[in-house]
Amino acid sequence: MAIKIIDHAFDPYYEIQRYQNTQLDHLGAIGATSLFIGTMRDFNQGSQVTGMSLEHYPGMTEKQLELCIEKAKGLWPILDSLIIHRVGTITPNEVIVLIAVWSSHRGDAFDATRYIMEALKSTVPFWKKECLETDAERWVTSNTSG
Amino acid sequence: MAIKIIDHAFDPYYEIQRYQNTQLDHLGAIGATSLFIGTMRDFNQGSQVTGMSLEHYPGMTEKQLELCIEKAKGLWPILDSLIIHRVGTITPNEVIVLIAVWSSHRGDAFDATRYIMEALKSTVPFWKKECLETDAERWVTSNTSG
Amino acid sequence: MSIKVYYFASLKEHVGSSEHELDFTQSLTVNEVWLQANATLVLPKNTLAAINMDYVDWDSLVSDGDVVAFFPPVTGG
Amino acid sequence: MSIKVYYFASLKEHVGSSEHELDFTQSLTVNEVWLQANATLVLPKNTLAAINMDYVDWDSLVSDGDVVAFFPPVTGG
Repeated sequence: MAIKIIDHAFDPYYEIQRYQNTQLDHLGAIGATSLFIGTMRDFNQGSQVTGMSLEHYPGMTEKQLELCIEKAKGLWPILDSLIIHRVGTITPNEVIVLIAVWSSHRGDAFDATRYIMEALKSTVPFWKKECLETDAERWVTSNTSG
Repeated sequence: MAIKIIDHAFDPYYEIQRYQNTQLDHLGAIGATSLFIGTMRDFNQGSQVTGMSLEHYPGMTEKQLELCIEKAKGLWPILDSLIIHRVGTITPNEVIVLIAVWSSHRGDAFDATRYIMEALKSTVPFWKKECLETDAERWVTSNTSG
Repeated sequence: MSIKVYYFASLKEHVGSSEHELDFTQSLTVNEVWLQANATLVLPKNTLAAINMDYVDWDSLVSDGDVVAFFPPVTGG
Repeated sequence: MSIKVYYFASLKEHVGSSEHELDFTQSLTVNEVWLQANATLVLPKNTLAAINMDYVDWDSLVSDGDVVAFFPPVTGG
């Protein structure tokens, strides 16, 4: 299990490969890997968006991410998981979040990945501020439902 | 949209990266990427499994995979998708199937990926024969529910 | 009329052949194609049928030049 | 007793500061901490509160050495 907060652009597939090659638990038992990758779009709520800054609460972020994983583990028999989340200045098409869940059976991996993503969006202290084409900035005030 | 049947081991992350770099549609609109990777376990139904051969019906396989994607597109606004499935001789820990779905919003990517996986397992003409530790072979007679 | 019949996986082993070519003088259903080709064999329950790579019911009619396939429940993914 | 108060995101801009240090002589709730620190400011609705990085209700009591944080609904992922 690993949690990473990264302040620069990252390639989610490189990160997953590295994790699988060096840290992954329970290899022979894994039948299902479910991944979710959230990417910054170039539009939101009707406006062109040119960039974003992502603030967080260091320490509480990691604590709440661990809680998301612990809760998922209590609900499904997952074998391993990895969460990586960006902070700092982000441009469109860059990855904001990667969630990976490994399990023996596919239903558990699907359920746990989605659960962790929804839990992250509602409980982990990250805040997005968008830069619009007009040079205006605006805080994103609430997450859309999943 | 792409469908590939491959008769040798492949790295799903390399394939996804290549697809994203050369073929992916609607880049700026993509907010969510959902991936499912099915891997061969070293046990099944209480037995140690040392290998597997995966037979398919060439032509019908592709036709039914396309149908899975078309049906998903009718249900959710997905922007692009990729399915890769192994055939031939497979050893434990190798990847059997990769499903990737790209969409603007996460719920659609999650739903469509899971739908395509369940549709694949119930309609696409692949058949698994397992090689057991005892050197016996056995056809897998039905898929587990997802 | 002439049709091709394919068998896959455990059904191929059960039939002992991967394909048959059949000629008929009258229209037949998928079920009748099975009986013509494999009259002496028990049909395993849950066997699926396709015409030209689309799933069909066992009472569907086959046409000249069709490819009929029989196979067990699929187990991919 | 002495506590730290942190503000994040739009609430940090609203308060005009990222942190306060406060000293009290008696026990206080989270709500009373907000009033002590920002008596003249409207509290934006939906503001969330944490003590020592765990979410808490506004009537939770703070203890000496606690870190209290106030912030708007989270929008990560």
